[in-house]
Amino acid sequence: MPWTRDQIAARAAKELRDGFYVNLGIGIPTLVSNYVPETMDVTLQSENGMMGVGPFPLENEVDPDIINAGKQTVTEVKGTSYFSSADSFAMIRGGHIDLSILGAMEVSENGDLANWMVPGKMVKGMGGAMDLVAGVRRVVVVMEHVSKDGASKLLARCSLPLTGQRVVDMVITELGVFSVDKKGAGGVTLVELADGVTVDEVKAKTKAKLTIGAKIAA
Amino acid sequence: MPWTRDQIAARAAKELRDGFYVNLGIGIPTLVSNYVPETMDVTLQSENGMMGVGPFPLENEVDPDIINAGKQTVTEVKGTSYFSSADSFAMIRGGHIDLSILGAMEVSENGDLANWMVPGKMVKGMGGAMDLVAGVRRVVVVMEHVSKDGASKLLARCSLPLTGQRVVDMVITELGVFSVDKKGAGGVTLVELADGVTVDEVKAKTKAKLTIGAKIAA
Amino acid sequence: MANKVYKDAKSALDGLLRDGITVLAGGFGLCGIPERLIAAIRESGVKNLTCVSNNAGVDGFGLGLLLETKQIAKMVSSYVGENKLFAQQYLSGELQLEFNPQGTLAERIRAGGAGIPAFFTKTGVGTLVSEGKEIREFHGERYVMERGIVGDLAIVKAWKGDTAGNLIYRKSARNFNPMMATAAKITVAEVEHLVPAGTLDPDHIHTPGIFVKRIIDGSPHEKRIEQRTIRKA
Amino acid sequence: MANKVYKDAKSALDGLLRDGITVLAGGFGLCGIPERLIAAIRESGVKNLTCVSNNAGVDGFGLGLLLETKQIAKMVSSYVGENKLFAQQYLSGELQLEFNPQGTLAERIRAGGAGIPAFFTKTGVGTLVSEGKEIREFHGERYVMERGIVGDLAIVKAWKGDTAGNLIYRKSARNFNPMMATAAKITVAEVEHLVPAGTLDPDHIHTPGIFVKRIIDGSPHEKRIEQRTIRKA
Repeated sequence: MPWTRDQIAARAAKELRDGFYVNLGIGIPTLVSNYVPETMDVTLQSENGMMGVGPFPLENEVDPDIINAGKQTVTEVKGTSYFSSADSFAMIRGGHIDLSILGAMEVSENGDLANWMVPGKMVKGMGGAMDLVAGVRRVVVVMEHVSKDGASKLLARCSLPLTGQRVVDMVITELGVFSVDKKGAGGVTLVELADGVTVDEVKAKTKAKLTIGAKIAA
Repeated sequence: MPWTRDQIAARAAKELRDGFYVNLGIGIPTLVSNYVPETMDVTLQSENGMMGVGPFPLENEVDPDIINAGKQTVTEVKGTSYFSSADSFAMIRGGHIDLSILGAMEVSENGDLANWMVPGKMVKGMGGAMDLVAGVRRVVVVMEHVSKDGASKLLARCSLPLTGQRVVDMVITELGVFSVDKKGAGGVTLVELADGVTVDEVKAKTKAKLTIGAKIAA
Repeated sequence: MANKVYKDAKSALDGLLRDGITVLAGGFGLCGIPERLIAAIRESGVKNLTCVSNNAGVDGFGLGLLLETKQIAKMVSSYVGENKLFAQQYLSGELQLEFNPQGTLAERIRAGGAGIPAFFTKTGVGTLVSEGKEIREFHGERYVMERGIVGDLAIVKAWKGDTAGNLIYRKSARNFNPMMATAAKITVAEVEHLVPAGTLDPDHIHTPGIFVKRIIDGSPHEKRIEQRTIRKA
Repeated sequence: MANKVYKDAKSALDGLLRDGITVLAGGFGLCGIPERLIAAIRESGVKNLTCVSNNAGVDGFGLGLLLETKQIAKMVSSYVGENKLFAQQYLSGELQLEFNPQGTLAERIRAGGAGIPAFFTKTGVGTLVSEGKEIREFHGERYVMERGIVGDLAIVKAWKGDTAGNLIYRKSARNFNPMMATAAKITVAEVEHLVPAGTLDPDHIHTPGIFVKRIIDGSPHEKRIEQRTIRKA
């Protein structure tokens, strides 16, 4: 069985480390916060200008002045701080955020990412995505392996306008986990397979240069 | 009688306007704050990161965390705010300060200013002077008209390394007040004469292209 | 003595609005937006505005109010996904749009206020955003040169303000307001609580009064919530 | 759980000091300097440091302590007028010196921390400061390109800090500390009051904890006054 959205999020949570400062995108990435181990100290950043994002509020805790980058109402944690959006992106651009977990429309074998624009459709804007992929130390993409019409989203080259060039370090889909050689020409490597998924299925659904990791090949 | 240091400061204070934000240099410029009319709202900035600088403290008010750019202990006023030195110079460089009153070693007829370095002597550094003259909307220099060895400090060209090019709008010395054509080639114009000083004395002590203002010539 | 306090948004904008000016507006989504000042701009009927704002409001609130009346000719934003009217006007060619990455937008405004005409950033290199712009290598990496933004008028919203123009923002309503306040020829602020100068702690002030030329008490504010998301107890 | 709190300056610097590193030090004059961390660096005997600091302390205090022991090979500063030892070492060729205009220095550090490798400023155009640097015209005015600064270690001093590394500075002791805290591979902070995370108001925090990897309670601080200037009652 391929992984569910929650299983993908749980797997992405394994990329967290104690003491990490992390920015989570909208969608599956938001679910990752549900899988942070209790003993682990992970601080969530929201690029509008908040460090230390807590869970959604209870009905009686809702505060219109506490929102995340998805404009959702959130809460504070112990140690929360606020800052301007300029200071927030100085933090992001300056390489101070350890990890960003983002969604994607397409990822290429050299780590190019497309997640903001489909030509011909109304463009909503890139928001902070370009800044995040350019500035955060490590970028993990969580996405469905193929689009609704069955096309692979893990490609030799992105067909959509890019969010960033050579920025993705890892891709997690319902089929497994892929490391990306964003500095060289090594392509993507399947490093973990979802339970019940075959290497052949991954190969069939992947249009990027694909290596099967040593542990899986064995 | 040529003006005293206090008279120079009092004359410089006439350049203040209600609502002005002003940065005062060390020396005679500091004295200017003694001549701000009571009815006038002038806010003093200190470039280390303080807006709203008050007078020196009473003995029992001294606080080591409240100092001005001359490292002197000062006090707060109503409406004082503190900010980082980066934010302070963003304010200065961004043209938000209305007026800076500074000392000088030399000023040239096109508004070049030299006030930080004498070749061969130990250099202390420019501190914030270059930022102030480059960024503040209007720069008024207060200085003695001639050096200790009798050489004019108002020159055709500065001989000392510059603090800024074409930055001085007005010069006030013990002999009078001079406007400076910093954008063009008009040189300096004597617009006010100290009591008892003659035009001939000014001419003798000035090595810049000098025009005698209409009111004085008349 | 200089007076910065105005009785309402209309009077605070008096003499500042002209067709075709560039208006910088604080806020992120509907959080921390200058509600009263936006309403007064709508009321004024001024046209052909360029608005620099991270978002464009929603239909019926925020800058969406100025889209309804077609007072905005161009938006400089990072994300406008919440506004249907926007899409219509853009697709019909009535509205120009310049997308900036959110961090580039924030830094361009900060640079404009700080006297920095241009800076280099990695953001957007190799994407549509860097097309036609100078690319330069530093330390073996490629960066794109981006320009500072300066506006004619900035409208910002704060939580507390004093009669000297000092501002304190509340929580994530700070967002774009501090930079916007520095980057226009004149800045007008609306606050929820207007207090006498000297009553705010000098260490708590986010925007020093030098940046704020006019200020109003805009309370009560609607502070509409865009995505009310709650959890069960 | 990650722990940032160290028991003293020596342990907080453990493993961070190597000959030849670049140290960014907060403070303006003797105001807001990291007294304990400077003393511990002296104690460590580390040599050949490049120090980026607006000033160089005075004889016998602040960075003057590291000049006495000749641990500093190069200073990047805007003003060093208060230090006689500095003059001696500089004139004898033992000490290198790079002067930056104060605002350029502040902005270079801010840029370093913000991922901006270079920016343009009017400051210093047409002076010694701009020699050998790129000059470019924007809007009819000339600007000089200045580079961001990144250090190996930043040492900063704050008034209050919490166990998450959040910092609040007090009055004009803020000065260069906030930028320095952002611009090094690792930042160590000393504070006068160390409190549990969650006890500082999130709107009052000047430096978010992400920038501070190690923190100590350095109290009591001497907080020496350089120019004690008073008026009569």
